[in-house]
Amino acid sequence: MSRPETGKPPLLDVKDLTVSFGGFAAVKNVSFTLQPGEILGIVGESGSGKSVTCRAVMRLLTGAARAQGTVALDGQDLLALGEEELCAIRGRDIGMIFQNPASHLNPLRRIGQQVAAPMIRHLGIGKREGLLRAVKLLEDVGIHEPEKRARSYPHEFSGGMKQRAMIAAAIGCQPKLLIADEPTTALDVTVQARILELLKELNRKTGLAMILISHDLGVVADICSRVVVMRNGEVVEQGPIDDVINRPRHAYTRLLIESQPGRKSYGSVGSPDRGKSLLRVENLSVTFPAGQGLLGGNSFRALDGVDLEINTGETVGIVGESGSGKSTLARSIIRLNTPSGGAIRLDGQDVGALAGEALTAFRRRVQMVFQNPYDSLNPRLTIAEAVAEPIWRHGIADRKTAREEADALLEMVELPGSLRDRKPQQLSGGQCQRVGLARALALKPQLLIADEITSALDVTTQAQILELLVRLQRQRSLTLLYISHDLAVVSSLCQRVYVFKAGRIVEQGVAQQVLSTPRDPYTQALVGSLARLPTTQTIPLSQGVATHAT
Amino acid sequence: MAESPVLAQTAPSIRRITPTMLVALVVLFGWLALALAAPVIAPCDPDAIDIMNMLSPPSAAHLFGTDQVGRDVFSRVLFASRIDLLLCVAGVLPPLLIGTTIGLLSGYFRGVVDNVFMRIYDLTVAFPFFVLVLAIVGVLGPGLLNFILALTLVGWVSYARLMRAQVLTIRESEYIQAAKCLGYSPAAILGHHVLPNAIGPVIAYAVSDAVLVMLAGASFGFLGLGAQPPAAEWGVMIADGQAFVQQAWWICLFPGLAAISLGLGFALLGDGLGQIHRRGATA
Amino acid sequence: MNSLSGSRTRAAGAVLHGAVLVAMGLCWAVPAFADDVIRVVSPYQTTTLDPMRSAAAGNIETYGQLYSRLLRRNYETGALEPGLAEKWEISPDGKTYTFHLREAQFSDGSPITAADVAFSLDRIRSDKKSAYPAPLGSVESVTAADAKTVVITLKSAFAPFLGNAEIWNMGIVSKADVEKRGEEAAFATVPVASGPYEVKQWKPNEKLVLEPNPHYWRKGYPKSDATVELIEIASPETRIAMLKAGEIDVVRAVPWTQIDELKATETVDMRLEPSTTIYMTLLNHKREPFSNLKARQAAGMAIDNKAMTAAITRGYAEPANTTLPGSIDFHDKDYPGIPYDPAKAKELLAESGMVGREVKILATADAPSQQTALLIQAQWQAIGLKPVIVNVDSGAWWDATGKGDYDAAANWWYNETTDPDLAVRWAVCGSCGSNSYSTFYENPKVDALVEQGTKEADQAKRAEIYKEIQKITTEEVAQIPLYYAPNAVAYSKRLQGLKLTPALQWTLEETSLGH
Amino acid sequence: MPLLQLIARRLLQLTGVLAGISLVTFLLLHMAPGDPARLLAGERASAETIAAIRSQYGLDLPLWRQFLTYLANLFSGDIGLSLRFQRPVSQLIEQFMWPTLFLTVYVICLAVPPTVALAILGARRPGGVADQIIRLVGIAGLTIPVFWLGIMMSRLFGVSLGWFPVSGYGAGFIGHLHHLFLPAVSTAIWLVPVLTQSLRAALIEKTTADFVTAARAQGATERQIFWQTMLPNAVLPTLNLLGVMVAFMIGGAIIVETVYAVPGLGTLMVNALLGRDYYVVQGLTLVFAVSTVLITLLVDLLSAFIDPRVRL
Repeated sequence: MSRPETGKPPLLDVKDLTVSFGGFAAVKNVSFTLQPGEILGIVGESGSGKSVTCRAVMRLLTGAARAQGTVALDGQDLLALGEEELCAIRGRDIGMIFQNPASHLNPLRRIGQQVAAPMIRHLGIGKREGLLRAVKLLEDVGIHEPEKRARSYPHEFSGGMKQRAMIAAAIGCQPKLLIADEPTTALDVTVQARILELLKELNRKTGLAMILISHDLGVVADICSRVVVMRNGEVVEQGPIDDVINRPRHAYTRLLIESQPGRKSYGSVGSPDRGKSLLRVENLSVTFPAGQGLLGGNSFRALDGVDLEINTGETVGIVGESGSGKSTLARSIIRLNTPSGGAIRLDGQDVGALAGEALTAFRRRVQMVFQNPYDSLNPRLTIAEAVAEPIWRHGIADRKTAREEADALLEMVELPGSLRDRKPQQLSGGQCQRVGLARALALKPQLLIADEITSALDVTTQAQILELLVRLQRQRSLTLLYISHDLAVVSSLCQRVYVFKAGRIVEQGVAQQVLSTPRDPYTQALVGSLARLPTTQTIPLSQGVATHAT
Repeated sequence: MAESPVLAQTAPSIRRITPTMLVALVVLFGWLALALAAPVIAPCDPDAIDIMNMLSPPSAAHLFGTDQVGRDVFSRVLFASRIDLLLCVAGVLPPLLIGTTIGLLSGYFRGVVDNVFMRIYDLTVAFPFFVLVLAIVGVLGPGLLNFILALTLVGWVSYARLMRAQVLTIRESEYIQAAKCLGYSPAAILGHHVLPNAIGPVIAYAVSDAVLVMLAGASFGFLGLGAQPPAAEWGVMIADGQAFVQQAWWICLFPGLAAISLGLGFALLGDGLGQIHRRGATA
Repeated sequence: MNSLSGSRTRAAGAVLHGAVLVAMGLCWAVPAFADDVIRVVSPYQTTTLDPMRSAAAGNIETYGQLYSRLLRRNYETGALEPGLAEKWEISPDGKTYTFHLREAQFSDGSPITAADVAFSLDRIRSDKKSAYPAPLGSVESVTAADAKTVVITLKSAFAPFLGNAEIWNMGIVSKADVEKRGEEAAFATVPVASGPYEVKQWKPNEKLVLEPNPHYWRKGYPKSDATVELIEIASPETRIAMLKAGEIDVVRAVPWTQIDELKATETVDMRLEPSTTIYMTLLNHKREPFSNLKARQAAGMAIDNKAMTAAITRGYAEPANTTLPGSIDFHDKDYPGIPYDPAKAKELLAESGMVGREVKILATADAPSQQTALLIQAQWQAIGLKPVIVNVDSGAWWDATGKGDYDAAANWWYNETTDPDLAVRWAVCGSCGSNSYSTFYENPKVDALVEQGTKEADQAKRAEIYKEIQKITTEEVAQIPLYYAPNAVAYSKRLQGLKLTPALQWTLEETSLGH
Repeated sequence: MPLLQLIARRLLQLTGVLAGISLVTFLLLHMAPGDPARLLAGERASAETIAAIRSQYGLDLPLWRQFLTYLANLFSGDIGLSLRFQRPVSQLIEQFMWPTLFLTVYVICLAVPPTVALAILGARRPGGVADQIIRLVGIAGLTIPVFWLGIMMSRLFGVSLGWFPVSGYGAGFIGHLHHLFLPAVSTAIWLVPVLTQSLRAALIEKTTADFVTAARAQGATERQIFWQTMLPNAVLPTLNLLGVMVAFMIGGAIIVETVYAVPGLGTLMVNALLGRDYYVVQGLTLVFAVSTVLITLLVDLLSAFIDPRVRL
């Protein structure tokens, strides 16, 4: 990390930037500077205004947005520029990459063209020349057989490759500044690590200054020299990374830090005396037909001979990146997809064979909470209705009492009664997940499957949900199957963990061990790519900050 | 992360009735009122023939003039609104119900049902609409009822298709999986979770489809296969008037305008509903 | 956002696009009349070129142009004149006709011989597929005495035979050709013609293009060497519009309501020409209510056909007083006809016990048919019947009437000749194969009279016979006569000598183009 | 390969569809009242005559045998002989095909430019005055009965003003343009709104697309963004719609062609139906079906050409 030598005029100087949409101010008096060659991190949770800030710098906000203050690039106020000058600067002096590379690439044009476009536009070079350079760039950002890849379309690229392509397009004109808006959020951890590595290297080689926007303090700490912490559109704290992390001045910063997965272990009752086996998965295989058409016979194996066991009362974690088959396992357990081989046994009886009464009984014993907070709730039902429905449908109580029980459940997941008649889209993501939990617990299940339930949430919210989960598990002596891509979370929550890769279990064992001394190379890669805070002295749990459920 | 609050802020509220929708409702209820009040308002018996003054131009006595057998065009336009309104409803409801059901089932259960349905779909789509209706009406003989029957035989497909598309996306959503996981019965899931979330665009389409139905009705009336004389129906009036349009433009003009205005009512309403739905989708 | 500023030019382009077309329209608005083409438009289709095959209106128009008959009618006087037969003798007993053919050739240059005549007439008489054998019903045999002499023997003396030998389906076709190409092929596209014109091109459903037949026996005819297009256009208003726009020369069956306007148009010569056409309402005698005489009479008296005539035809037609066409020989001008008397009608209906009966009125889509149906419906409602109009296309119309699955149907018919024989056989004869025009009216006395009239040679006596027939059938309301309509034809003024004969034949060969 | 696969799939589907359609049409036609023989021979023909004609054309055979023979001929590529005119149906169709095709192309040419212009105009400022007007006018255009418009226009332009011929097909290219102007316009008036609606919606949706933001961030001018990024991404749904509409137009030519007496497939269909010319109707239905399938195929190919993601 190249420390900026002081006295040098800042490359970017943002003063009292305020962005408002109609009456609502999304960003309030934000000021910060960026020295040449420096990597500045902006951390904050959704709604903190970090994205709006950097979009304001690029003047990318919709017509409705009003931006005041000054944003000076090399002393030139961007906010004062006319359309033409702006176009001359965008992509030329400032490059930008985005959270979701998939949607930010034009699906209809070849990667090569898209990488070449800015250069052709700004450097006045010909198409052929542009393509040649594009190939070179693609190579630089670590894409194999660049000539071939330059000719393919975005949908033929993996997420990581897309992001690399975006970066290539952004750095084509050797900009002075690269703004990276959540560049790794949509990517798997291993890929994330490599992308971050790439950015670092770019910075080291070309001295390219960067602003890295992220919700993940870990990521920021990993590559930034300085960090700006934002919340509700305001800067709460900024300074050199070490100071901020080790000597946070603002309570919110502390909260952020301690919410980092893996920072604190949820002291999950690691009852060493193993309870009796509850659920056993034997040599389970699931295949999906891939590619339709006349001769579309080939099929793809989502799960390939998986064996695992869950004992009553314990918390088992399943880790794996997207496509590793971990969700398929969950869905198979609750019979959403039918295995092509092997069996799932609950208390020894084959789940696949259940029907009628037995099936209903099974439904009551095994429940699941889903990944997407909004999508997992019927948008037309109030949350109270949603939670009450399973109760009366299973004839446990009539509709009226069901409603009362629902209220109790909502209470239990710490949702204020004032929300009970709201519909999902009127709630925050965290609140929706709480509803999801309440609904799943309505049938008083034994085994609860949690599939990536926090992956769409902010870290602080995630921390709260995890706390809640642990508490509920204690209260209701739940057996928990926790599925996540985040090894840190899993290891801090679970006693045992299975690591999935491409439909197979590559490693299993006691969580702490797997995390500390991974045996399988893939696991090692996972662990290695964990963007973790420099573990210094643990910070005392701070009270009084954001106690309300978000 | 989940969408930025900025969007949430700027996104328009879901339930908002646009001014155009208001106009639409006014027009529709206006026509409904006219249709119901026709016997009261209409100056003459719509079927009363007056050989002595046929094709007489608009006048105080006959606001819209008289037609080829001396009937009062104004009164007929009024009474026709009854048939045409009825036509719109009766022409839309059956295909809506049938199509929605089929689309719902085949979209949710897929498998054989779906395949069969898709084949029928291919067939009906490749069939030229007018020819099919023409042929069917030819077999069953002319008349509104048969026309509606024919229309249903053809029309359900588009509803089924639309519904199916909706269901295909919804069935993948997590709240449906949750419902399955919670052990709800298929009936419960379909009725309580899928249908309410899928029906929106279908309704919007149905309303705008009413326009097409009316036009089709008129067109077939025009080909002499719609409403039977002496019953007044706008399309038929236009068709019969066509022979005399050279001397008596009023016979064709006014029914046409009436049809357009009613059509506008439905179209605007459908447009509004569609917007609301789209907003709902984006918000 | 100005990202869409490119649109202006595009929009402009679109407008321009339209403008150009409009301009083009303008400069092309007046179709050139330079080309020598006579365009005759008819609502009826030419469906076959074989004179034996069809009696449909469209074909009747066509046959006359393609095929000559033994005799022809003088277009002015309407008198019979030598056709392919330059002279003929009739045996004293009136049973044997000997025709002497003139030197004439088919369009392919081959001579027209007695064999061809015999062949043609025999097909019409005895071929199962012959559409209208009735005119030759009285013929015993047709023989070719020699190359140029044809001898026709009748079963019995038959007064109107010569007239029948002239009508539209009696055209002479080439035996050799039919035998060479086969019946279907011979008439499928370009048949061998014996008439003033031959086929240049036939686009079924669209038009038939004719050109003068160089071998036509009437030298100097057709007067004009212009090609002729017989164009089919179903909708009357389109026909009129085209005539006004000068796109066509002749329109037949002009809607009554448009006659005044066309008379006022100076490029157009609007004529009302004599016809043997009668508009009437068929009643189905096969089933109640109209199997009942009183009910029929009631239905007849309920209808004010004077007012209807005035209303529908704008007074251009005259009310019908008997079941036979008004311009036909022996038509009884003095017969009072069916009186308009609603009160009496009510009584009769009450007596018949058919009050409140449902009556199925067939109507086709065309305006007059609709109009008539509506008016009849109203008037019958007034006397206590329950008339229902059923719209059908002609296919279904024939189906229903043929099967007798109807109660009433308004329609018209015409008679090929001015002699009443064919007319009565067609309209009121139960034993002549026509089911009295599908009314299933049958009265042995009438049938007997029909045969009698055929054999009777004395004009005065015949007159009596046919008066009697008219009296009986009208009293018994075999059908309800409505009105006698002239042929309303509109001609472009640039034509001379063209008209539509009562037998619905265009006098194209007499036509010349003036400017 | 996918291309061939697609075509193979479509052909397979097509044969099924055709078989089904032929059967349905066949049954419907023969169930409908009316006798081709009668219509052929005319009113004066006697029952015997009719019977004779029926037997000659095999109309007296049991239905299933008639259908089998029909199918047999069909598979040998012969779509039959017109009962009415004793000509190959294919010949009749060939004769009447051109006006309809010409009309269709004409309509497209008349409809597409204004569609693009209007959609752009509307999408420029969604909810703006221009947009509102375009939307309302569009909706109005949707609700005008084509035949009514036809009658009114032919009376106004054809008769009162005498600008355009009110019917027919005309001679030569210019002649066609001139004769088919009114029919084309009255159809386009109804087509433009439909297309505009969809294109406009798509354009508006794309204005907020991520890749548009990205392009902006790379310094593309708004004009470049529109023509190179937004329009190509927005055009697909409209293209599909156009396909559907064109197919519908070819099938629905009946009304317009009747009003304007255009000697096209629609007219042929009406006449054939009225004349109970069974095999002509059969043939036409097949033609319509085939054209529908071909059009969708064409559209799919086009979409695949524009959008690499479209799987054939």
